[in-house]
Amino acid sequence: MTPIATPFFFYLLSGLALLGGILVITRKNAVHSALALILTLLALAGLYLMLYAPFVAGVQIILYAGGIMVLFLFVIMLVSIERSQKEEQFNKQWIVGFIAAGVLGVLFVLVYVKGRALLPAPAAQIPNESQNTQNVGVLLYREYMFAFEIASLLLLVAIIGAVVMAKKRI
Amino acid sequence: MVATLKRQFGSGIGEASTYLGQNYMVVDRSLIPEILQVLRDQEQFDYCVDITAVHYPSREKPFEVVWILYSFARNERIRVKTLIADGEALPSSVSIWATANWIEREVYDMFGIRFEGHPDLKRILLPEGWKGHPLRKEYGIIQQDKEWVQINLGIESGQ
Amino acid sequence: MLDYITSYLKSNTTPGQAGNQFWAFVYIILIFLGLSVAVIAMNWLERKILAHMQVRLGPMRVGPHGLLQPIADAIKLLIKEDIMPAEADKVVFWTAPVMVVITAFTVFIVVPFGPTHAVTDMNIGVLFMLGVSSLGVLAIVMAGWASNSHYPLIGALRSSAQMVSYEIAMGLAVVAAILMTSLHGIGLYGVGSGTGTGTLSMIEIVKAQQEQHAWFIFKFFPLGLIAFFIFAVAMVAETNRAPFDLPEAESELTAGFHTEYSGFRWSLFFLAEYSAMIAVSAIAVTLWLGGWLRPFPSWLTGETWDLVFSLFPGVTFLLLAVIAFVGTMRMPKHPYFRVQTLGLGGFGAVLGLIGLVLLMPPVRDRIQDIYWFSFKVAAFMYLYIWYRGTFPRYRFDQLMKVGWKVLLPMGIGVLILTAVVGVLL
Amino acid sequence: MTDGSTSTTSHLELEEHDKTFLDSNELIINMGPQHPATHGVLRVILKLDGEKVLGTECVIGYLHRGVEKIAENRTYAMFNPYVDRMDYVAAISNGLGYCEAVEKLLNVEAPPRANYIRVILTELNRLASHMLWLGTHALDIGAITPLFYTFRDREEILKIFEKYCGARLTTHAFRIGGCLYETYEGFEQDVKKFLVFVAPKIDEYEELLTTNRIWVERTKGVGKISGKDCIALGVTGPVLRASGVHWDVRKAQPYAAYSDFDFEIPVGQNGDTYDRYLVRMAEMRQSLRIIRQAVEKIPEGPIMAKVPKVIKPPVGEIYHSIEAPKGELGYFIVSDGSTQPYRVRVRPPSFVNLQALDVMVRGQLVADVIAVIGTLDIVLGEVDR
Repeated sequence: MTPIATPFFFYLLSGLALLGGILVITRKNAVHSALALILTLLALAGLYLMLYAPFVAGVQIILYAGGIMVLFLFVIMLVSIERSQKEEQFNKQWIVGFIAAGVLGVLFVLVYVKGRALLPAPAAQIPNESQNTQNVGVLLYREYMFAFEIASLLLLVAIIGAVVMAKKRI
Repeated sequence: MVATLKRQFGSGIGEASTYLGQNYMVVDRSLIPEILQVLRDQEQFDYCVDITAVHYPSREKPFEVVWILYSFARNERIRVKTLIADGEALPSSVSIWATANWIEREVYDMFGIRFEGHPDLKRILLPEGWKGHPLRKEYGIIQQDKEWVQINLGIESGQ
Repeated sequence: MLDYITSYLKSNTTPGQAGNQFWAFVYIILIFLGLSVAVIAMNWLERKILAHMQVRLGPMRVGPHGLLQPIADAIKLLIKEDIMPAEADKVVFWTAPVMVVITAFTVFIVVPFGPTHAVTDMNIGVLFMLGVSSLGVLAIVMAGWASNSHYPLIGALRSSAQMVSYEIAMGLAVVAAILMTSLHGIGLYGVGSGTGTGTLSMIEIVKAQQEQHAWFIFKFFPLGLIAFFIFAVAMVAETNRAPFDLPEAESELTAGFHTEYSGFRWSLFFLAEYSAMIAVSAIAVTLWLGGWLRPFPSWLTGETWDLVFSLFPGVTFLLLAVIAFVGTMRMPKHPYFRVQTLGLGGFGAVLGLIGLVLLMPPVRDRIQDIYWFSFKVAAFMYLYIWYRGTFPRYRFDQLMKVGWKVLLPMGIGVLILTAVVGVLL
Repeated sequence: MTDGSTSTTSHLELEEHDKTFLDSNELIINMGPQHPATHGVLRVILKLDGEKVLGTECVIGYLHRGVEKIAENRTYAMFNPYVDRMDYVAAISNGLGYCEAVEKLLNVEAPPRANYIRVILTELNRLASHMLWLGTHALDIGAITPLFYTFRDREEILKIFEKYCGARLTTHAFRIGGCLYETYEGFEQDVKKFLVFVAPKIDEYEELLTTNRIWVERTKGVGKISGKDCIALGVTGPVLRASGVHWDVRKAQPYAAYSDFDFEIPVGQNGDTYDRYLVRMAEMRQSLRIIRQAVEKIPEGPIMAKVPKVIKPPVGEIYHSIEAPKGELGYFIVSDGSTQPYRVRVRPPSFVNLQALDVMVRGQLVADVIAVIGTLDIVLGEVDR
């Protein structure tokens, strides 16, 4: 079986993800931004596939691109976009933004440089592809059961909170 | 029935008789709407079939307004008529029969008879800018051609 | 070259798994063409069947019995003026139909027409299909918004709300079916034998049904049936078809999200709608109706039965040919109809020829799987038409009620019961 | 959401629409006059809270032709064909009402054979009208198939009309004093054949809809109106009967030959759209019953009463009403002794029934408005006259 993780695809997908990310913050039209975000998410799903994590890729598509972004678009479309288009995009907070981005960048570079020294190079072990999904299941429901359940409880609380806030009378 | 009504309202009730098997009575304008209320509540004429008007330009009081009522209990119809002068208003009977709403609007639209106390008295079948009231006898069909068709539709003639 | 071809024909994996790009490409082309033909045929069949349900004749003018009507329609759509509203968002307006078609066709990569007849077999097959078809919602929302008009926007909002809601019930039903691949039951419900691990792969799911000697619709009776029912309802809602065609309710919203589209772009939506119908039907067939398996694969065994069932595809085509010939005989004997009569006869001849080819031993063994799969999908397609002929339209709140208050609890219940039954009974 | 050219407020409304689109406050939308579900040119302005209807206002008159004014400029006989153009799907009922009203004014009576022919044709027309209603009503709710079934069967009725008087829709079948045409050869056989043909068809419609879950869900409890409200609003016809009021002009004040026949008046209980549907379906069966009796008992004799060539009723006035398919159709005619009516007032059932729309849809959802407009069975030609 020929590997799909060729450098060409890696650079293509990363390029698409970056392009999407840049478009998200530069487009004035919120709907265009959302669509660019979808592009980024899809490119990320492709990257997951290259890491032999098809399940994560599938979930990425279903949840983020298919589910969450639809709700995003839902809200954006109902809001009038004329006003936001007239507004100045770069306001006075851009200095703060640059500083934050710079700090993040430095952090990223440091982790990248130091991290290699700290951690041993992981064995390039290609997981058995046909067992990938099953492995995810085993990990979630056996080893991290407690954390998983806590996360679901949190989500339940969030749902109830959202309903309470949205509904005029209960 | 007419006797009891006459006792109650006295001379306000004029002619009350039957033509071709149909009862009608002419009442004085001042008895509207009390007599209608009484007819509905005491005489069980709970269904107002129709309200309409007839224009007699030569008479002193040119408009004859007709209420056609029906009683489910008696299986009987009666026509209540009253005469009014041009420009005179009548009290609305919407509070007695809800159905009078649109019907009175139509009478207003066609004859220009105003009903006081009507919740929303405006033209119903004709457009808002219409001139005149078509079912008046002096309203000619040619007038409509001039007043409405030529001005609003921008064509020579609708005829 | 010939060796290359025959060597593949004998292999027992899909081209995608074998890493055979040439065959994968051939399959993609075949699926694309086959799907387009299926949509065209579906267009004609829907109009004809619906017409006959409604005591009409349907298309009768273009070609004998209107057989060429879809082609005429396609030509009309292609040469029609392509209108783009002046106030529309050009980029999004342009991308939406492209995206909807891409998603509608991409899902067919993992559809198993037979044990080896799929472009590829993915470890996450079902998940992939659900995920990619959920991207179709995005395209609909984009189309509705980009048109910059009221009806499309409301239609798109309704559409997406409906699809997002029904996806959940649909997912639960699918999970129930996937659970069944790993659960065999013990006493009361015990069936067949198998490996014991579940799978999301479309091919493996069918194989599990083969091993367990039961289509999942009959497994853990009535749980499989209920799960199938949930899916069958949700899939009609997913594809926005009657009685859930609210996004396109003519009496309320003209044509829904594609009101402003015309010509070629509109035909892309049309194509996508029908291929989405085929796609969800394919999922249903794969998960519950034994995919490519012929009826009673484990009861009626033996060479005779194998032969009998392998004759079906050819016989079906021969039957169609007979129908076409009967139609030819019944055409009016008038010079005006001569060309049409000849055409219908020719069409019958082609069908008969295909039938004969399908009866040849080497072909009939390879083609059988595809035939049974398509036959089951076609049954679903007929159901779609039937629904449209019979049902009034749900109101939006009722639709949501059905989705959230009926199907969702049912789905959860079925899921839990399936797990309980599979482990304990 | 089209705007009427005569509207003065629509622009404001639309702006408000945009402004309040996100809040769950009031929202005003405009339906019609060009809208597939309004059965013609009816414009309904809806005040909504989300999808819930807070109130409605009907704007009518787009089809107003001034029938009542025309009547004053025509002789009695000349006006007869005009009434067909009001409720054009039940033209024969309109004609029957008008002819009988003038006959009463003239104090003549149509001969019994004419009355029987009138009953047969009017009941056939009631069937045709109900069939058209059923098809379009079901179509509004999304069931497309019944439309074709009902039109197929309505066609048979129209064929009988065509054979009888040469016209299919606006028939002008009756004349003042009776019928102009004797029945054609084979009329009775045709009608009998039709009766045999149509009875199973009505079962077929019922099979498609009566127990159809979605149909029941879409119609049950939708557009409820109580009998008391119906009477107050002057609503008549099947709508009134579906609300539990046992009243039909054919029974209460029989006209033509209706007193000769044995038939029942179907009555509903809940006054919702589903009951109105059931009542009309039952009414179709009762119509068949009446026709069957009429065809069997039809007497021989003249079909035209002695009516003067020039119709000049004595001075006086008359109100005569019949049970049209939509409700009580009344004619109030005032004569001044000349050849032309002094005043003709039509009491149109659709017009009065349409008033009930507001009461019926309040608190319901937008999609129900369409169902309720369908169930009221209005014909805009009659609403606007």
